[in-house]
Amino acid sequence: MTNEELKAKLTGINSALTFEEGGQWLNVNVEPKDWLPFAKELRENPELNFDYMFCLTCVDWKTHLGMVYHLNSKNLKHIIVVKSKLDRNNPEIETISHIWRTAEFHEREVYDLFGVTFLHHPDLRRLLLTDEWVGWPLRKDYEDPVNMIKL
Amino acid sequence: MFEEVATTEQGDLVINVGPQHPSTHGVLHLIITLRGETIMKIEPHLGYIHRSIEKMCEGLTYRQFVYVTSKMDYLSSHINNHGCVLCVEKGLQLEVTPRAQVIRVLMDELTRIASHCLWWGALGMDVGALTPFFHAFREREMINVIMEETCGTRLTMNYMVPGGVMADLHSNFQKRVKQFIKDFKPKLIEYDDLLTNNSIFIERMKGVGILSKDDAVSYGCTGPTARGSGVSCDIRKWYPYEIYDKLNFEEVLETEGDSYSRYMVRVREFRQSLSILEQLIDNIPEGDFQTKTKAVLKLPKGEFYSKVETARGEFGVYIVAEGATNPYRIKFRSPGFSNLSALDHIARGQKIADMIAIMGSLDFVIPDIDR
Amino acid sequence: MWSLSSITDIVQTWLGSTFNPTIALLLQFVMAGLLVITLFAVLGLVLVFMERKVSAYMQVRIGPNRVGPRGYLQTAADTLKLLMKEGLVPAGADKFLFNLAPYVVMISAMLLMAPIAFAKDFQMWDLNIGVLYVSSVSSIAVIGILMAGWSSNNKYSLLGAMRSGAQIVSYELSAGLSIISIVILVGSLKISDIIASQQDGWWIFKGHIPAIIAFVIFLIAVTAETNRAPFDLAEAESELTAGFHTEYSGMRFALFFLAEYANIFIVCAIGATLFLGGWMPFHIGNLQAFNHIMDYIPSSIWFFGKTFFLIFVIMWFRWTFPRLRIDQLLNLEWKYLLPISMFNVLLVTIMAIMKWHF
Amino acid sequence: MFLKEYFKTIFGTVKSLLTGMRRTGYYFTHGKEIITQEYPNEYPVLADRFRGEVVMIHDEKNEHRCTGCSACEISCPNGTIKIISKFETGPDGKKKKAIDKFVYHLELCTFCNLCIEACPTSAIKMDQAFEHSVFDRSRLTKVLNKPGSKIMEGVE
Repeated sequence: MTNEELKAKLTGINSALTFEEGGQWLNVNVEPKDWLPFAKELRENPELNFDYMFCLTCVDWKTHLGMVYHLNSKNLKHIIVVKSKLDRNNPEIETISHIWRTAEFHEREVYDLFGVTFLHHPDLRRLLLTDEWVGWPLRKDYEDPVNMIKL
Repeated sequence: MFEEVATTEQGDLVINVGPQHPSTHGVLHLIITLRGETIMKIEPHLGYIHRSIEKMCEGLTYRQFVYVTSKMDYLSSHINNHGCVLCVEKGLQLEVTPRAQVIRVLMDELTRIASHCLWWGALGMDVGALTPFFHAFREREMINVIMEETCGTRLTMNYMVPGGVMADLHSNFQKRVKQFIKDFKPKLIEYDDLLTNNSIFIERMKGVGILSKDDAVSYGCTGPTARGSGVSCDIRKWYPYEIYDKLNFEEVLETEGDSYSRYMVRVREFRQSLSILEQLIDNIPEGDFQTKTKAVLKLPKGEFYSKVETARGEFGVYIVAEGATNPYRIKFRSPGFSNLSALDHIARGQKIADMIAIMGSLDFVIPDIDR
Repeated sequence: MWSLSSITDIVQTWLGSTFNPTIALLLQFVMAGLLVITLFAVLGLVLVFMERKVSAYMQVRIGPNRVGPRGYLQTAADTLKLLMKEGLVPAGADKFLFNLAPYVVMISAMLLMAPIAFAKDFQMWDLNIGVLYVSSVSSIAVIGILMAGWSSNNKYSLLGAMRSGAQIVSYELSAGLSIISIVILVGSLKISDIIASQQDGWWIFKGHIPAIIAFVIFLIAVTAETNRAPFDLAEAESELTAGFHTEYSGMRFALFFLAEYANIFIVCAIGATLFLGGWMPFHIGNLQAFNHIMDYIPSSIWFFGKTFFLIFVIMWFRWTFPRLRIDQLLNLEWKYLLPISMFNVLLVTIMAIMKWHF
Repeated sequence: MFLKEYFKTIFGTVKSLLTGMRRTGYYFTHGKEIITQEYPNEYPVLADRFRGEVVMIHDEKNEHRCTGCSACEISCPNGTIKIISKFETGPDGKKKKAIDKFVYHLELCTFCNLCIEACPTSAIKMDQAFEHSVFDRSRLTKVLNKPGSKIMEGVE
């Protein structure tokens, strides 16, 4: 599917979506509260069939946190990037680990390093750091005088 | 059926496998709940070798960060570097000379063979046969010598730079690679004698740790792990980079989804990689090995994603650039991390000895998982 | 001609003429015990060194080559290291059983030395139920292993010990049955009788195919009984770190290690005695000249040569094969080895009754 | 045909196992296949590009080519190189920047070759020495320019 077709199709699902083009792939911005039903539709709609999530990450934009989901369809061979802006002080978004199982670990990693709370995640704990760790290391304002490597 | 009973009951044995355990190949820590010898639940604890490479890369320039990525999946460091330089080149819209492209592909395939060699030996060691390990290292050493001669180091080469490769091929390169291809082919038959056709080994691997096709996709498994389940996911075929679309090789697929088919995928990939080497080694085009680049690289504002096929699967580099000399945010999508998430699912209900065989067949490199 | 039996005779006559009979007997016991201990120490050093060299050559490397000339002193240095090492007892371990276990394993191995004929007329105790004694005493070792595994207060050790229990108990059966097939052919349990019956040819040659099958089964079963790869599930380095002796260190570990090699030696000695004629030289039918030359080789060399050949075969197994899984191991025993060896015993019995063997 | 299958499995197994044993047996009896290098006795042949440590090239007049531009310092991902510069008065009376000390922290170095690539005057190169173990960590911090050395004529 071309980007134009995808855009038409996605707008049909949720009219509140905004799109960014010009990058490598079609970028879709979605409100955090709309994310779960939208994700379900992306996975289950046979014309979209995004069955493979190859990247899930977060970017700290200093004003807000931006979740980035890279989705691919194995048989239809199209890729979209879904983005969602989260409040930096209280980042919360619904988990999608039951839709794409790989998200379970990736969400734990994002929780660990950015502090994004994934609602209804089956096992939201620190993954890489110790359970007692304070702070979210990949945020831009994180300072750790002991372990930080300054160049 | 084991999904439901995955709770700890009275009489269950909870054992720590790792962080120091002979078969976790590093510092992976698994908390395993056993009932008898049957696995009820596996809970990976990561981070023992977590160095926060993503954070480190935010402070490094586009030339420097390439090198750090060789320390992630140290067995396919060339291919990791390749993914990074591809991403930077995408941002700079750099064209790479044909010679550099061929050199990069040659190096990638040599790395893949070296990595699979080590995996083959280590898998043998996991199932209790120690001899294959040394035999595989002998072949790996030949590749290391080739690498050392051209790149200067043996494991973490930093040979790829944005715009090409760091140095031209050594004059011995072609001769040595041809010799290696000649030597390696009969060794593959020995490999078959020692493990592939060994009935104890087949017994250990067949029907163990079955990962279905849908699960493989859902868990984001890539590389030989997913191809063993019949998922076509070779980036070299799907999203060809460099000159892979001009090469004649097949994507190895097995359909069973058990440990043995994952094993067979990798063993058959030896031959595919050898055939790529054979196609290229006599056809290295003349020309520059590096495109001229500015001394200081600055990526324009934007987001760039590149993916390459490492020995373990799909390696993605996601760079968010703000126009500075260093990336604003960088994310490495490592194949091992996603493959590990499937471990709990496929090992449930198996014996503890199977878990070792499954881990061997998934081919983990712990720094790749932890980053 | 110089032989071990003449030395024992000289010693015995000297003791008998110097001391009164009771003290002479006691002194003989002490000397035999000391000899066994020395043999154990020497065997441990030699076999460990042999294992290292065999594995090294199979793995395209040299092996130990630094300590002493060509590395010959490597194992001695290792022993010295183990002796000086602190023997730790883990917290929560059953101290008494933990300390006892290596000795149980070791003593059962030592007891097995008694009926073995090392050379012509060189045997500690030629008891009339020699073979039965061997197969029953060798099962004691599993108690030591279970003790070690349970008392260590370590889950890996426990798993290893439980595996070992299941394994040794089941493989005892087919080992016993393959021994019985030779006993049937000989008609005696006495070791010296068994060796004497092979005067005109070893059982593996004159016992036809059933003897060969019994020999192969015996080799597999004893490999399993001594916890050697591919049946080393009790240790299973890549799964259970070191299985039942995970928590052992220092001298206690060395005892386990030594007992393992002593056990290999003993089972191979039994195998050599039953199937390859013990100290009997190799003879071919009526080739008198050849047989004569063979007779000149001392009987102890024949015995140790055969034993070490079998040990080499067992080492060869270890450095070639992957390890089996516990259920496959039991499958192999109960579905393959046991039915075949039972059928084989039947064949041997028919053969013995019909006098089909040579 | 249960029995036929049964025996087929046995023979297949035994055959495959014997094939494996033939392989290891071959290596056991063929000592010339051994690939061990007895390292301290047999010194390895190193490739000419081998990256052992960074050294500064000095010629016989004890002159080097380093201008102290600190391109290597900037290019290093680990902060391995510290250049301490001073100002020298040249023969024409002009003050000129020159290196006082080229400090190289071998313990931080990852041998990525980026400093050598970055150097505009080819003043440093990778040496082949690889036996770096020392008893005291401070000995890994090295000053690369030899005492009394100065910059070569004509290198800017």
